[in-house]
Amino acid sequence: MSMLPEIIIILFAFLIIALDLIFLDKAKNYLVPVTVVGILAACAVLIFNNSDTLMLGGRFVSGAMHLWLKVTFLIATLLVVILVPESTSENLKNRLSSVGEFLTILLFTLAGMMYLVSCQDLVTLYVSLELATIPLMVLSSWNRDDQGGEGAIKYLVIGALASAFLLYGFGLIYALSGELSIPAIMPQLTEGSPALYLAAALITAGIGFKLTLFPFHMWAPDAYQGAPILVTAYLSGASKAAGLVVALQIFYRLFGHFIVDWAPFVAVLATLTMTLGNVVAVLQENLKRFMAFSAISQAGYIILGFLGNTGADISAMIFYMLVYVFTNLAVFTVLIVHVQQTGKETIQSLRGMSRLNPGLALILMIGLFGLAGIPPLAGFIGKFFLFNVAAKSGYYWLVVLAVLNSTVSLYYYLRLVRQMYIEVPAEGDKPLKIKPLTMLGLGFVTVGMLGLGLIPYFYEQIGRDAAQWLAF
Amino acid sequence: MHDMIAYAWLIPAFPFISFLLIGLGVRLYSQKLAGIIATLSIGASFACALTLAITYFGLAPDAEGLRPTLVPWSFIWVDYMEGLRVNLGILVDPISVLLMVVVTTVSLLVHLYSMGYMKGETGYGRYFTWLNLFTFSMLGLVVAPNIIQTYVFWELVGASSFLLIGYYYERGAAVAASKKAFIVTRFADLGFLLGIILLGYVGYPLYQGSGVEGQLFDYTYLTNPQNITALVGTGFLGISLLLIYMGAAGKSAMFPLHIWLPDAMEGPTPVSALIHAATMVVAGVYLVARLFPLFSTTPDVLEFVSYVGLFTCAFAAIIACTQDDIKRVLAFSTLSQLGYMMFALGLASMDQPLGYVASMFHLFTHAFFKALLFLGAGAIIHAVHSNDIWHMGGLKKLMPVTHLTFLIAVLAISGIWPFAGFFSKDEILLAALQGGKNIHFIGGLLVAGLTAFYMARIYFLSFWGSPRSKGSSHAHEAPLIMLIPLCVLAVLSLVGGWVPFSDYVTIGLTEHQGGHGSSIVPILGSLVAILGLGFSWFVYGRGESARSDAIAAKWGMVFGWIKNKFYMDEVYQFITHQMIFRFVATPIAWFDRNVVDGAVNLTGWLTRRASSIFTLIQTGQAQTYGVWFVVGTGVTLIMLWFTKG
Amino acid sequence: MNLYHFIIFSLFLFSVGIYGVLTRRSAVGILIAIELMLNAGAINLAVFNRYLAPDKVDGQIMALFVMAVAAAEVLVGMAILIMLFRRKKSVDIGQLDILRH
Amino acid sequence: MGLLSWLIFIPFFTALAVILTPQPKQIKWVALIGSGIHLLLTAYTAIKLWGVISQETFTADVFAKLYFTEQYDWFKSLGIQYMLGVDGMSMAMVILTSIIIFTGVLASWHVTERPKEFFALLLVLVTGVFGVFLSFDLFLFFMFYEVAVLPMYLLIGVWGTGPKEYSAMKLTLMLMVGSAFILVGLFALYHTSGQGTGVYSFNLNTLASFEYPKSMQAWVFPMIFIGFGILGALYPFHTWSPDGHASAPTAVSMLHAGVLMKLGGYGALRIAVYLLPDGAKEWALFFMGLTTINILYGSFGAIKQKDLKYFTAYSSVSHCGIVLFGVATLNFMGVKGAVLQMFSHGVMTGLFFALIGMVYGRTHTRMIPEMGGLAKVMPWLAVCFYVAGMASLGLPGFSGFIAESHVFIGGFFGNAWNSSVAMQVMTVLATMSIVVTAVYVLRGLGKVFLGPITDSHYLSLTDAGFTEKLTTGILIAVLFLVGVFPQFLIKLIEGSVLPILNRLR
Repeated sequence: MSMLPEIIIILFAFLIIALDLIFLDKAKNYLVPVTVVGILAACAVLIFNNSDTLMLGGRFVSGAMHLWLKVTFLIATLLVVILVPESTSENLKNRLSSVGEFLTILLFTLAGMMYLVSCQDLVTLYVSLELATIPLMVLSSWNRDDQGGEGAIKYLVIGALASAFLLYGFGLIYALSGELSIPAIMPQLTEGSPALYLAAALITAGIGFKLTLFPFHMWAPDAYQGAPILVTAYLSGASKAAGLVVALQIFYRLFGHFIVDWAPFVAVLATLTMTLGNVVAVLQENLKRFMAFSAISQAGYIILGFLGNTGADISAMIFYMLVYVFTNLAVFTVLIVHVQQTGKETIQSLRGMSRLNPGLALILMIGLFGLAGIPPLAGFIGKFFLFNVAAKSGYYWLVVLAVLNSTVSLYYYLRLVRQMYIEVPAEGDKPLKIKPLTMLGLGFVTVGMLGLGLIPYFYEQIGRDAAQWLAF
Repeated sequence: MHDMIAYAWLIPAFPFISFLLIGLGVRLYSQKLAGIIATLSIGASFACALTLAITYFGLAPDAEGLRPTLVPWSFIWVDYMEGLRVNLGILVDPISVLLMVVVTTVSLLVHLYSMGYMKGETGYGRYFTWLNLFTFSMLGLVVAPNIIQTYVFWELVGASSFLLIGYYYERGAAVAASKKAFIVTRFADLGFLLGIILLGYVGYPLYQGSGVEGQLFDYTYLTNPQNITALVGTGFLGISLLLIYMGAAGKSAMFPLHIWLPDAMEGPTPVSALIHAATMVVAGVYLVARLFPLFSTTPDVLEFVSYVGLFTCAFAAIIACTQDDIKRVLAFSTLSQLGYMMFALGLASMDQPLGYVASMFHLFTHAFFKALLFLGAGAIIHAVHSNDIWHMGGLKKLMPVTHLTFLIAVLAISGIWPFAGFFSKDEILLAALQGGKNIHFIGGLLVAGLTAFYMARIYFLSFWGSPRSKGSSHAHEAPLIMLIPLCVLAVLSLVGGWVPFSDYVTIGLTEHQGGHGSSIVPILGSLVAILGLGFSWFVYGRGESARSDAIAAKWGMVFGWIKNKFYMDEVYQFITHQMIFRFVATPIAWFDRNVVDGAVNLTGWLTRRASSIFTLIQTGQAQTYGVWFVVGTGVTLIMLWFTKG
Repeated sequence: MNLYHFIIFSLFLFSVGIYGVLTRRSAVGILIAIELMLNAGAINLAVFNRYLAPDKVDGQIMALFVMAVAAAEVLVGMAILIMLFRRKKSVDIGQLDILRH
Repeated sequence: MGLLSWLIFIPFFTALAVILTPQPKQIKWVALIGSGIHLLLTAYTAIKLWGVISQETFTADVFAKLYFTEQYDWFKSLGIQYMLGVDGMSMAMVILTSIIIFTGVLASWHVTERPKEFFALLLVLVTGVFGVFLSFDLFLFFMFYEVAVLPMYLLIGVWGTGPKEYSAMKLTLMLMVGSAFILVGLFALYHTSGQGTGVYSFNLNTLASFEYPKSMQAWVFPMIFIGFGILGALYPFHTWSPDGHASAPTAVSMLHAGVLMKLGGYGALRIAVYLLPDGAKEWALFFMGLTTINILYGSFGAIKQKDLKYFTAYSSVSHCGIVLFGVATLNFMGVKGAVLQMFSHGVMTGLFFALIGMVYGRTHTRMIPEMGGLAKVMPWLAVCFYVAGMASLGLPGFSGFIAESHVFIGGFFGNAWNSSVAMQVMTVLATMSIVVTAVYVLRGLGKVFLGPITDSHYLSLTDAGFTEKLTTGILIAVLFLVGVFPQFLIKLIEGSVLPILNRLR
C-alpha cells in the first residue's frame, strides 16, 4: 500500500478539523503538535517501506525518485507548521486567526502535491495540481485585509486562467493521442503538428504560472506581499517545488521527444525570468515582495536544467530544488520571526540585528549567501551543477549571463546583510524571542544547507534515481 | 702573503659587519662607541687593502707586462637561466686594487675627521651607520667580478648617498637635494640596466654556443679578445655601451646629469669629502675603465665620451669661478676634474693606453687633494659657521695648520710642480697631445688655468685679507682629531705624484707608457697654472674686494647666467614638475578616478535604472497581468513553432 | 453535427471566456468568464472522447472532474470577493491596485 | 587529515576557537597562536618539500609534479575530487600567505570593535586562500576561490573607514564578475576535454592531458586570463583596488593586496597558461601591452595621490602589473620572475599597509599633505617605511630587485612566438617604471616623514610598540633574506615553472 503516506495526511487533516470543531479553543495549543505528528508519521511510512508499485490501475506509481520529491514537500510543510506557533502567540499585532482551518488547508495542499508526484495520467495530474493551487489562494487571503484580498484575487484570476489553458492543452493532447495515461501518450506524440505546438504553448503557460516563469509570473509579487508571511514562505518553497514536478512530468514524460529542440526557447525563457527577477529585486523595499522577486529569479536558474535531457540534468534540477527549499525556508524562518514580532516588513527594519541576536543574523546571512550561490553552501554547488548542464549543451553565453545574474542577486542579498551587520540598531529595538521549536527548525535547516552540498551522497543518489525514473 | 688575496673578501666584509652591528645594536646604547667601532672597521679593511696591494703588485707581471686578474672568492647569488648565473664575489686586478686602496684610505680619514666634526650631533650613531654602509657598497662596487654585481652595489651606493645627503632631514633643502640626487642617478641607472639587458640579450646566443667556462656577465668573459670580436659582430654593442655610459655619466655627474652634485653639498662636509669628491663620483670613471676593452672596439662611443668629458670640464670650471658657497665651488671643481678623467679615458685606445693610465693616475691623485680641500673647507665652516666665502677672510693666522694643508691642496690641484696634480694632469695633457686631439689639449690647458684661478680665489678670500664677519674673527683652529687627516692627506697630495704609476696600472700595449716624454707639456702646464694663480692674486689677493665687484658689474648679464649655473636646475624643475606632473600624473589620476571608475559606477547606475523601469511592469491591475499571460502564451506558441525547424 | 462543429464551438467559447476575463470590470463577471473557459475545456474532452476514442470513457470522466474543479475554483473566488466587498463596498477589479511596483 | 588538509583547515579551526573564546582580550591571543602554529607547519612543509625538490631534476616533464597529494572522490559522477597537492610555486605562495596572516593578526592588535567576528572572518578568508593554493581539482579551486572573496565584504563593510559600504560592495561585485568569467572558462575546459577523451574530470593534470582545439583556446584563454586579471588588478579592471584598500582596515588590506591579488596572477599562470598553451601564445602580446599600461599607469597615478592608502594601492596596481607582465612574457625567466614578484610584492605591500595602519593609528589622518616630519617622532616606523619604499622601487639587496630583474630580462629576451621587437619596446617602457616608482616613493615618504614637523601636536606621538616592531621586523627580515639569498626561493619555484613552459613548445 504505497499510497499510505497520502492517506495518513488526509486523515490527519480531518482529525485536525474535528478536534478544532469539538474542543473549540481548548484544543488550541494541541493542533500544531498533532499536525507535526501526522507529517512525521507520513514521512516514516514513506521512507521505510518505499517500493516500486503501481496502483489504481496504473494511475498511481511510487518509486525511489518519488521518495525524494515527496520528502521535500513533507519537510517544507513541516517547517512551515513549526512556525505557526510563532505567528499565533498573544502579544503579536497581526496574529494568525483560526489556526485549525489553516492547518487543515495546509495538509490538503500537501496531499495534493504528493499525488502530483506519483500521478500517471492527466486526470490525476490536473486534479492534484488544482488541489495544490486553489487552497493556497484561500491561504493567501488569510489576513482578511485589503492587501490579502487583493493578492488572493490576482492569484485566483491568473490561476484560473492558467488552469483553463492547461485543461485546454490536455484536451488537445487527448485529441492527438487518444490516451490519457502519460506512459501511453508519450509514444504517440512524435511528429510536431500545429495542434501539438498549440497544446505545448498552452501547457507551458499553465506550468509557467505555477513556476512563476517570465510572462506568467505577474501574480506572484502581489500574492506573496498580500499573504501572511507564513504563507509566502510556503508559496515560494513548496508551491514552486510542485511547479517543478509538474514541469518535469510534462516536459520529460509527455513531450520527451521535443525537449531537445525546444532548448533555445527554454534558454530565452530562463534568461528573461532570471534577469527580470534579479533586476527588479534590486530596488525592492518590502521584504515579502523582495523574496517574491528572488523566488522568480531562482525559478529562472532552475529551468536551466531543461536544456539537457539526461538523468544528470534532471538530478541537477531536483537537487537544486531540494537545496533551494531548505535555504529559502532558512531565510523565511528568520524573516517570519522578525516580521511577526516587530510587525515591520521593510528591509530597513532588519537594522542592527547582528547586535541584537547574532545567532539569527548569522543564519539569515548564511541563507542569503546560499541563495546567492556562495561556497561552501549547498546553493553554490546546486548552481554549479545547473550551470554545468547549460554549459554541456553549449550555452556558454547563458552561463555567463546566469553567473552575472547571481552577482546582481549577491548585490541585493548583501543589502540585507548590510542592514544587519553594518547599520546600528534603531533605539528601542528589543532582541527577538525565539521558541524552542523554531530553534530546532533553524538548526535542522542550517545543517541541511551545509550538509546537502558537502556530503556527496544526496546528489549521487538523486542522480541514480532520476536516471531510473526517466527510463520508466 | 699569498693568502691575503684569498682573504680579499674581508675588505668589504668589515664595513658590512660593523654596519649591521652599529645599525641594529650599538648606536642605541652609546653614540661614541658606534663612532669608534665604525672607524676601527674601516681601519681594518684599510690594512687589508694595503697588504693586498703590496702582495698583488709584488706578483711579477706576465709577458706583455700586464698584471693577472684573479677572482679569488665568489658564491652563487641568482640563477636566472642555465647560461645566465650571477655570482657575488671579489675580483682583484690593478684598477680594483687601486680603487680599494683609495676608497679605504679616504674613508678611514673621513671617519677620523667625522669623529671630531660630528661631535654633539643628535644622529651621531646614525651618521656612522650610513657611512659604513656607503663604504661597504662602494667597496662592493669596486671589487665586482661581473656587471650585475656592479649594478647591485651601484644602486646601494646611490641609496646610501641619498641617506647621507638627507642626514639633516629636518632641513627641507637637504631632503629635496637627497631626493633629487637619488632620482637623477636612478634615471641614469635605468639606462645602465637597459644597457646590461641589451648586452645580455646580444651576448647570450654567442655565449651559449661557445661553451666557455665562467658566466656571460663576468668581466673576465667580457674583456677577453675573441669574445669581444664576436660581440662586435652583432652590431648592438655600440648602443648597449652608450646606455651603460649613460649610467656612468649619471653617477659621475657628466653634463646633462650633473645637476644633483652641487645640491648634494647639503649633506655634512665629511660626507661630501668622501662621497662627492673621492669615491662615489669616480664610480662612473671606474665602470668605463673596467669595460675599457669593450669600449675601445667602438671608437665613436669613446669619441662621444671624450667630448662630453671635455665640455663638462670647461662648463664646470667656468661656473666654479662665480660661486660664493665654498662647497659649491669645490663641487664644480670636482665636476671639472671628473671631466678631465672622462675625456682622458675617451682619448685612449688599446694600442695607445696612455689616456687610460693618465685618467687612473688623475683619479688616484685627485681623490687625495680633493678630499683634503673638502675637509679643509669643513674645518673652516666648522670654525666660521658659514659656507659663504665672503664671510671668511684672515684665517691665515687664526687657523695655521688648516691654512698650510689647504694651500698644499690648492697648489696640487692647480698642477704646480712638486705636487701630485702636476704629474697626473700633465700626463692627461700628454695623452691628448700624443693622441693628436688638439682641441682636448688646448681645452685641458685652459681649464687648468681656470682651475688655478678659482682655487686661488677661494684660498685668498678665505685665508688672506681681514676677517669679514664676526664668525671668522673668532675662528679657532680645528681640534686635533680633525687636523691629523688633513696632514696625512697633505702628505699624500705631495707624495702621490711621484708614485711610478705606469708600471702598476697598465692595459693594452705597455711600451707606449712614456713616463714624461716631451718636456713642453709640463712647462706649458705650469705656466698656465702660475698665470691663473697670479691673476687670481691680482683680483682677490690684495685685500680690497672693490676690484672683484667692478669685474662682476662689467659683465653683469653673462656673470648672472654663469652664477645661476646656466639655469639648468630651473630647466629640470620645469620638465619634471610642469611637464610630467601636470600633464601626465594628474591627468592619469583624474582619468582613473572619473573615467575608468566612472565606467564601473555606470554599470551600477544602469542596473538601478533598469530596475526602476522594470518594476513599472507590475501595474497592480490583475487584468494587465492576464493580458501579459495571454500574450505570453501566444509568443510561446510562435517561438515553439520556430524552434521546430 | 460532426467533430469540427464542436471544436469550433469550444474554441469560440474559450476565446469569449478569455475576452471576458480580460475586460469585465466586475470581479463576478470575471468568475463567470472563468467558468466559461473551464467548460469549454470540459466540452473538448467529452467531444474528443466521443469522436476519437469511442471505446473508452476516460474523456468523459475527466470532464466530470473538471466540473468539480471549476466549481471549487469559482467558490473560492466568490468567498474572497465577498470578503473584499464587505470591506470596499465594490467589486471593481480596477480599484484593487494597492500592491504594485 | 593529511598534512595539506591541516595547512588549509588550521585557520578555520582557529576561527572556531576564536568564536568560542569568552573574554575579548583572549581573542587576539588565540588568533595569534593559531597563525603561529600555522607558520611553523608551513616552515616544516617547506623544508620537507625543499628536501625532495633539491634532488629532482625537472628538465623534460610536461605535467605539474605534485607532492604530499591527498585524493578522495567527492562527486564521482561528475569527476570531482577532493584533491590537494603542492609544488614549488604553491609552496612559495603558502609561505607568503602564512607570513602575512601572522603579521596581519599582529598588526590588528588594537581592533576593539567586535574583535571576535573580525578575527573569525579574517581566518575564514585565509582558509579560502590556502585552499586555492593547495587544491589541484578545479572545482575545489573555484570553491575556495569564492570562499576567499566573501568575508571581504563584511570585513571592509563593518570595520572599514570612509565610503566603506560603497567600496566593499564594488570590490565584492567586481571580484564576483571576475569569477563569472573563470567559471565559464572552467566549464569550457571540462566539457571540451570530457567530450574529447570521454573522461569527465576537473583534475588539473587530466585536463592538461587533452589537446584543446585552437579555436576553443582562442576564446577561453582570454576569458580565464581576464577573470583572474580582474583580481590581479589588470588595467581596465583595477578600479576596485584603490577604493577597496583605502577603506579596508589594516589587516584586511594587508591580506587583500598582499595575498588576494596574487590569486589572480597564480590562477592566470596555473590554469590559463598551463592548460591553454596555444591560447597563451596567441594572446600573450595583447596582455603584455595591457600590463605595460598597467605598470606605468599605476606608478604615474601614484605620484599625485593625496591619501597614503591610495598611494600604496596605486603602487600595488603597478607591481601587480609586473606580475601579469611576467606571465605574459611566456619565457622561463619572465614566468619565474612573475612568481618571485608575487612573493616579494606580497611581503612588500603587507609591510606598507601594516605601517600605514600604525601611522594612521597615531596621527588619525592618512592625508599626506597634513603630515610632515614624523621621522623625528617615530624613527622606527620611518626607517621601516623607507625600507619598504626602497624595496618597492627595486633597490638590490631586497626581494623587489630580484623579481623585477627577472621579469625585465625575461621580457627583453622574448619568446619564440611573438615578435621580439614589440616585446622589447614594451619591456623598455615597463623598466621605466623603476624611475617613476622612485619618484613617487621618495616624494610621498619625503613629505610624510622628512622636513620640519608641520603639526605641533604630532610631537607627542609615540614610536612603534613591541608588536609593531615584531610585525615590521619579520616582514623586513623576509624581504632582506629573499633579496640576499634568493637561491632557496628560485630553486623552489623553478621546478614548478618548467612544466608550464615545456607545454608551450
